[in-house]
Amino acid sequence: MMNDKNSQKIVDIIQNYARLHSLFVLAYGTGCGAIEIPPTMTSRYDAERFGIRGAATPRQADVLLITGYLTTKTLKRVIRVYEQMQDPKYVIGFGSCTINGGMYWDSYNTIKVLDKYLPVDVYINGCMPRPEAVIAGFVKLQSLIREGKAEGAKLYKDNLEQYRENQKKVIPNWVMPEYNW
Amino acid sequence: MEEIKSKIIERIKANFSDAKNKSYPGDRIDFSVNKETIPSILFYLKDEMGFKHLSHITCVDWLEENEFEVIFIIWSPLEKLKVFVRTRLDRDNPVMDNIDVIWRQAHTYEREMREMFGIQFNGLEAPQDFLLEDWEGMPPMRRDFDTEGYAAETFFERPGREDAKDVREILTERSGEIVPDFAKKYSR
Amino acid sequence: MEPILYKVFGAVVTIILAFVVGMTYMGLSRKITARVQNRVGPPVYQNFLDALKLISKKTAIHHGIMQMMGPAFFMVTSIGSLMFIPVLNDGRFFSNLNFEGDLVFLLYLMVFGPLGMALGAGQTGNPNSAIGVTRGLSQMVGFEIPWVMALVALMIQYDTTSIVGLMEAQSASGTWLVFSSPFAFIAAVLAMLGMFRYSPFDIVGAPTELASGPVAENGGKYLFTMMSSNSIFAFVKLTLYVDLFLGGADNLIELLIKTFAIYLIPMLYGLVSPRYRTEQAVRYFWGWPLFFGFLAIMYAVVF
Amino acid sequence: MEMIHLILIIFLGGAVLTYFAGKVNDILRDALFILSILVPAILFFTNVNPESYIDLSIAGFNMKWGITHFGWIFSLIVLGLGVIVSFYAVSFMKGRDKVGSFYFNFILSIGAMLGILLSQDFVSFFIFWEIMTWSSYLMVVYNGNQVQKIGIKYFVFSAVGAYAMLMAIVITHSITGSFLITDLIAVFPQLSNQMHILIPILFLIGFGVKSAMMPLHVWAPGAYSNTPMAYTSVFSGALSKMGVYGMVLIMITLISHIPEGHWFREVIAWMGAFTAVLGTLWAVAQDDAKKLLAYSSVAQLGYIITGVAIGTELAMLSALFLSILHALFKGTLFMAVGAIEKQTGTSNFTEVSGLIRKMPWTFLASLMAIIALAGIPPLGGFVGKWMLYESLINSNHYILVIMIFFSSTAAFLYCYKFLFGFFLGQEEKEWAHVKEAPALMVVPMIILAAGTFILGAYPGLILSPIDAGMQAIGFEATQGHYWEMSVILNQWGDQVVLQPIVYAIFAIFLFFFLFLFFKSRKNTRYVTTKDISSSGEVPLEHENLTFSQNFFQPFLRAVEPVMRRQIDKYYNEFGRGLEAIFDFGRRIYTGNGQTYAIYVIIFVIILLFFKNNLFG
Repeated sequence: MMNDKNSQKIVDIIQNYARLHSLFVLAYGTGCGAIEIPPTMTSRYDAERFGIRGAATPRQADVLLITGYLTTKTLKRVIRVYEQMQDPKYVIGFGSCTINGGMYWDSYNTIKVLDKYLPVDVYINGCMPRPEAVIAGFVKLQSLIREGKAEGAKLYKDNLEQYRENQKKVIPNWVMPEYNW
Repeated sequence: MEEIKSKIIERIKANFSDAKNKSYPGDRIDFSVNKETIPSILFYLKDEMGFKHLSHITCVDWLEENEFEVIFIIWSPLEKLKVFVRTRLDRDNPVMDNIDVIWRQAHTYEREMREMFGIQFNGLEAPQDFLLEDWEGMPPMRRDFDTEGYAAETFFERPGREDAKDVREILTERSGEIVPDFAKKYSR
Repeated sequence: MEPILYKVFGAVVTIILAFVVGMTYMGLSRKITARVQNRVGPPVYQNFLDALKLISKKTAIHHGIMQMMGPAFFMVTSIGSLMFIPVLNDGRFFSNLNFEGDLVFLLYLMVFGPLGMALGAGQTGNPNSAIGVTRGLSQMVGFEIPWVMALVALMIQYDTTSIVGLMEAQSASGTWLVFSSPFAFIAAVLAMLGMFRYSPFDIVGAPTELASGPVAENGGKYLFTMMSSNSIFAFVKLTLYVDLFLGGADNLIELLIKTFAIYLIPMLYGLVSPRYRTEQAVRYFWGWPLFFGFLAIMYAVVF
Repeated sequence: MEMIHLILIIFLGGAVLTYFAGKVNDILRDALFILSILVPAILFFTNVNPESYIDLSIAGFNMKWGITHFGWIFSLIVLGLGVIVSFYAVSFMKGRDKVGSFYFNFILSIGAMLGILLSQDFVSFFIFWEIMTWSSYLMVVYNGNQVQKIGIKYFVFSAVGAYAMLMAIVITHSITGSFLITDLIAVFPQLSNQMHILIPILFLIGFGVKSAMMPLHVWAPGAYSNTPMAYTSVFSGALSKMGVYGMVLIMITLISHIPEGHWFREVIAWMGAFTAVLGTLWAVAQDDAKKLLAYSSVAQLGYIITGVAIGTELAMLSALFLSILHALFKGTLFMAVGAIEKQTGTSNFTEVSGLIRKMPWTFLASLMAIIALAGIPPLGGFVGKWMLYESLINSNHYILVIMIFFSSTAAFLYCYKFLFGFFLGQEEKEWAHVKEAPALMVVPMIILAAGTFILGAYPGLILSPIDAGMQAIGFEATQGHYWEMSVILNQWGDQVVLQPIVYAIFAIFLFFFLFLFFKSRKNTRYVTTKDISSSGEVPLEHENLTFSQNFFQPFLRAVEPVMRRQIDKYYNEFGRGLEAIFDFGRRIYTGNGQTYAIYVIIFVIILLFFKNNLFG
């Protein structure tokens, strides 16, 4: 009965509804983007009306929000944080730096394309994106969840070896617990 | 102020024979010394002449002369004067004395210079990694380090910005300034 | 057999009621906070969505058996104390175990939850959790004292230690205890500020300093259990205040109105307050609340 | 031969035999040790009837031995705890030095405690009391470290107590001409007013030292933490209860004509409450488990003293119930510390952490004991605490209620510190090799912990002998008024029905535990405590993330004004003052003949002066 396909579908719809209206965000405040989060959350733009809420630790979070350029040193921590999050989990890349390197395109220590290292569900472009853009990004993520297309975590799990290869290329000293869920 | 400045210069010249002075207007005094003299002149300035405060240590890469120039900037809160003490190191073998016994905060600057320029300080006790993590190869702040090439080689590039122009090129075009050849090669 | 089934059924209904009311109040508090800050705020049912999401989230890790026992202990406290508190006045409905325990028992049962949760937090090994726990326990020592003084004042004034007895005393005299022993009410309300852990007493979870403290390592089902037991516990505390000071409630509507009125006190106080340091919080409770506690006891002895 | 003689002879002979058997064979010694406690215990509980006495006369002293119903309660503690701990001690002492003398003193102090309970006259009472003191003193200095500081402190306080008691006994004899306790009780009401105060106070000093009452408690933390843990269980669990036993005899039988609420009782009750509060605060500040438990023992004895001093039926019930409970859980905790110390080599919270997965059974026993200590339902400690509060409220001691409640709430802090410090927190590589203690050590702990659990659901099991004992010293029957098999009531008739509570609590706990355990259990795996969310960092093996330094610093900062004053300091000042006086006295003897000549002359002059003045 529980494994019935139709009932599973209904369960999925309900679960997705809950998930998309309750996004706990872990804002990994790298770069200049961290300053855009407070206005997004507070009175003027009020992201809480979409059920978006800050989470303090990766264990509780659903969305990893990467707010700017990532140096190789920070990338290691971000990967660790992402792997500590529990399924289902989503990643939002925030600002040009995460998309193509932005103004740091020729720096010796910042990565340029985030989705080679982590499965990004939604990119928000701009340098910096305004809070409106951030909220638009969240709404886009919500519609992806509703359609069941936000499957970054699954992508990561399936292509783990490839991701690992990319990650290890920029992080020579790789000391991290196994990722096996 | 000028009398005090000249007095200081005289005292330093009398005590340190290798100290060469270059005059600047304002509250700035400038000495160039040999690298062996650095600890003693700094000690002397701190203890005898009241330059209590180490403002900054910085390094300039004179690639063409194959030398590093390390500059110590110290400040006297009493006389309201600052002293630049410069020294030159051989670029192939950049070694000098550690001065963090004189000012503890020198430690941080020295670690940074060790990591970014590869200057070795004798007796500097600190973990190898400071700002970079697991860096191998040429220190990145040296001018002969090819940043763009390194980035292109190490990191992925998203297609679509090949036609983007370097901002510096546009700026030089606009201002009509002639860029020297070495700058074209290294200053990217 | 049938009375037991009947009792279990009544208990389940009470638990569901407490869960729903507690969750709604939490949602309302978020909404009111938002309106005070000139925001739209989340919908009132937001906490139900959060709970549903948390329970549907995968929990891939545990740090040991105590991490599971901690939330279970907390749930024992919430539901256990719910069983001993008369929800409605005449006791026809929801009289679960009301006559089996008294106030002193309830006091002890209510401190069990924080301790159990602290043990669960300790097992995770996160230093932030342990720091949060030490703060929480210290704060608990602070606010328990005026709270106990208020209760002792009530007990000696009416010569009973049972909640039902105090409610009967109110209905017999026809006046609420908030009027007949006002100092006890003041002391108890001041203690309640700490009990609800809103600002300025939110030093346990302090997300900016401690990464949410004791719950730092708990996501998914653990967080769900803690969240729901927290909301049940909120209902328990509110109902206890209503029973003790506001004469209980004859029907559910009255109960909701009274509990919400009480709930507004710590919430509105918290809205305009920054956060205390731990020793400031502890000393806060040993200042005016203690004074009112003494007044209450003196008042009870004299009258 | 009378059974009581036999029992005491077995204790004495067993002690000597065990000591010498150690020279022959270790296993023989261990077996003899257990037997010489187990056999008398069995004989005692099967063959000795309460309220049957034997008289004997030695060297002109009339003595009377036998057990009262009241003493029988304490014999439960002494022999029950003694037997269980003796099994533990065998395993604990394996591979240590001076095992023979440890066994000798252990048996002797158990025997002496039983002797105290058996003796119905002051001579044998005092002799057994001294044997107990001496054997425990030898245990305190057993380790050989800090003998100067701790051993002497214990010795001095015990001596002061003993002299006070001896003085009281001599006064009694000079008045009544008899050493029998019953004679004193019979004569007491006719004594003068001074004697009414003097005799109880002298006795109280004697008993207060052993039960670590407030100004006399200074010896306890050091002594408790310096003895081998196997003995400390008995030391804190049973030996300190001898003080309570004596105190009850004094408070109840001697001064039973002093009504409840008399200032004498009030003073004792307040002292008990202060003991509880300060002991708890000091326990919170400790970083060493032994010290923590020692201060906690002081605090717990404070509750008991308060209960005894209040002296209503409910208060007495609670004090005696707490005595038994304290023996159970504090015995368990000291044994657990002993096990941890044996396995890891230290008992300091700042060093050990994360033992829960290595020593799960020790953890379980400690958890149950801690819950009982904290007085949380449904375990036994709650029953005692509840009765204490109710008795205090019913007898109008409102400030005492607040103090006791403060102390027992603050007790949560050290309870948590104990569990967290040893068992929870980060699992460090340093302690990866630690194994669970041997079964012989774990099983006694579990048995005692289970005892607290059973008494939580069915306190009537132990309340009925307590009731019998209380009736023997002149209380009304309390069954039905204050307790049933699993119900406890207060004076106003408010009740706590324990059985359904226990069931309900367990049902809820099991339900949610199983829910958390089984939900997506297949996908859930264990991760080490290094796998935590620490801002994305991966802690390395050697990086110690445990939080154990300054554990309750904010709280201690809040209560700092109280903590600043230490009673220790006053005693030290007193000692220093005495030393100064003696030092001055020493200076009189200069060693110079001329000075002595001057002394003689001065003395003669003074004599002349006096003679002229007085007789002139």
